[in-house]
Amino acid sequence: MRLTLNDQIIESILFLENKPVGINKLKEISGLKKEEIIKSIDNINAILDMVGSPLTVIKNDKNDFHLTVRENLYEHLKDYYDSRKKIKLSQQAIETLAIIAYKQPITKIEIEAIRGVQVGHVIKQLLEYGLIKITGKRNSPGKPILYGTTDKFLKYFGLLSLKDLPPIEEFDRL
Amino acid sequence: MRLTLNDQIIESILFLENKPVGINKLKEISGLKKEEIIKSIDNINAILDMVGSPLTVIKNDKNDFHLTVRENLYEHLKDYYDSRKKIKLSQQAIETLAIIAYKQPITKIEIEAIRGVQVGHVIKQLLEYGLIKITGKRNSPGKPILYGTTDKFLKYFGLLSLKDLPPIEEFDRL
Amino acid sequence: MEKVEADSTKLVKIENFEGPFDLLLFLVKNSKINIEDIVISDITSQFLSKLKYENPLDIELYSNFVLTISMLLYIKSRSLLPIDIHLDEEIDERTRIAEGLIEYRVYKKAAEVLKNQFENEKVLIRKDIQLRLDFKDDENWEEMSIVELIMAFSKIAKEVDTSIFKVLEIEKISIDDKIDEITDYLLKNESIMFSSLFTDNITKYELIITFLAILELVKMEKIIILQHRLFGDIKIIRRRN
Repeated sequence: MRLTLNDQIIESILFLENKPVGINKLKEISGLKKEEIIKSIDNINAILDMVGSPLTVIKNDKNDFHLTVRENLYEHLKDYYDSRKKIKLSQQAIETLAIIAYKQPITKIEIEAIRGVQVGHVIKQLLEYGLIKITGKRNSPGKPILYGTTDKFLKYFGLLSLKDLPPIEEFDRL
Repeated sequence: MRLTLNDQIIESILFLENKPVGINKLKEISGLKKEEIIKSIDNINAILDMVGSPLTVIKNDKNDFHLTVRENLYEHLKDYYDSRKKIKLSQQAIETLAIIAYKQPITKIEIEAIRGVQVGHVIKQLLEYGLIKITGKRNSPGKPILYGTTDKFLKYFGLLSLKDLPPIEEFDRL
Repeated sequence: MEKVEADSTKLVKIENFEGPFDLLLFLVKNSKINIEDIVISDITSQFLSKLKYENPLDIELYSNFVLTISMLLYIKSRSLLPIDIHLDEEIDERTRIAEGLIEYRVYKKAAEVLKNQFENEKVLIRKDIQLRLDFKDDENWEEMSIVELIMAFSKIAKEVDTSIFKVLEIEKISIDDKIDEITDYLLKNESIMFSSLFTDNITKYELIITFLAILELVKMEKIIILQHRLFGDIKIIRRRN
């Protein structure tokens, strides 16, 4: 049981990207069809399983794929590679982050309207942690800066993509 | 033929580091002995070969190990990943970059002293391309800004690490 | 931060509802309590008595409180005004605050879920890539003109000049010998570095012979001189045809 050239190309892309890759991007880079890509990923995972590889491709139902280390190795490597441990998120920070995650792109003023407090220093901290980034400027008077989440945010929260955030409606009913 | 836990840990480290890793670092993180690590790497490569994986562990001339994509896949991927094609550097820029590469961290004034011309706009361009970055400030009057090369620089010029730059003495004689 | 949360929920106790935002939200959302039934001074005095024992002063808690109180006051003052003088934008303002609070409640819940995820997810962070592919260095070499070659040579010649006295022996090597030597080397090897042709103890005579040999080989179209685009290094390869 060996990988085909298609499989090799797909696995290479996942290896090189170092983040979850959507099906469209895989199509674009590889030139393969969606069905071929899905088939390749099944094949890659079957072979990775077979040889006991520490790597595996995880996927969500939106067809985003991520080549990553299996969870059973977490215990052996977490001291070195769970860099999230260095980050301390205050209640303020996590609430602000939640608002940005769900409402991005969003301005500081808009966040403050929801939270009811100033969030300048929290935004600065989140920017420093690399969890949010400036995504542009709103085309309105004063051209306020727009914020959005980063790939690092997804990585740190174990999300393949923003589509994997729990639907906000779920919280509405509570 | 399957990977042992040791093999899995070594492969995971190489995957997570995503660059050449020295034997001492592998020892430190894995807690394994040198012979065990060498054995694991042989095993990993044998299995990667067996299944036709696009990945392989190569050893560079510093004896660092690097989990990377096999060369035969370059031609399928280079259109997308060869970022050099998108950057055009002038002779001026290349010379300035070479000076920064070899003498980093270095200030603008020091570069100008070597090149004999003003390099402000070249530095700006190299910063924009992401080939150099500000690495700090020299602790001398005026606190001049220090420049150094980036990871993108290494990638762009196909160097595994700064240690792989040709020794400057080679050019001294020219 | 956990501490602040716990404190602020105990901040105000009226009916069955605790915490300034939650209380306010409840009022606005469900209208179960009439704003007129709330004695704001009760809340403030509760808070102020609490503050006395609070050391050092928790600014975050304090500012949240002030904000809440001012909102309550705002809503209360609006409610005291005769309805028919309400302007549209004032209603909008009131609705806006109310909506903000409802929204806040939702995101506070989302934040809890995210926090859980952050704390419990087993994520090993792979470092960002230094290199995507090990590019072949071939593309970095470009052909060099004779003029550039001579300039490179003159730099070497200047250096050798200073050490010329070291070597006094008579040279017997000819240009043809040197041509043969280089050609022979290039038949066995891919390339030769320009600098390696000019070793430290080279004599001026041999230097000139070597250089003339290279020029001759270029003229004979036997070799190509390449220079590294970045590092300026010069190498010689055999012309294949």
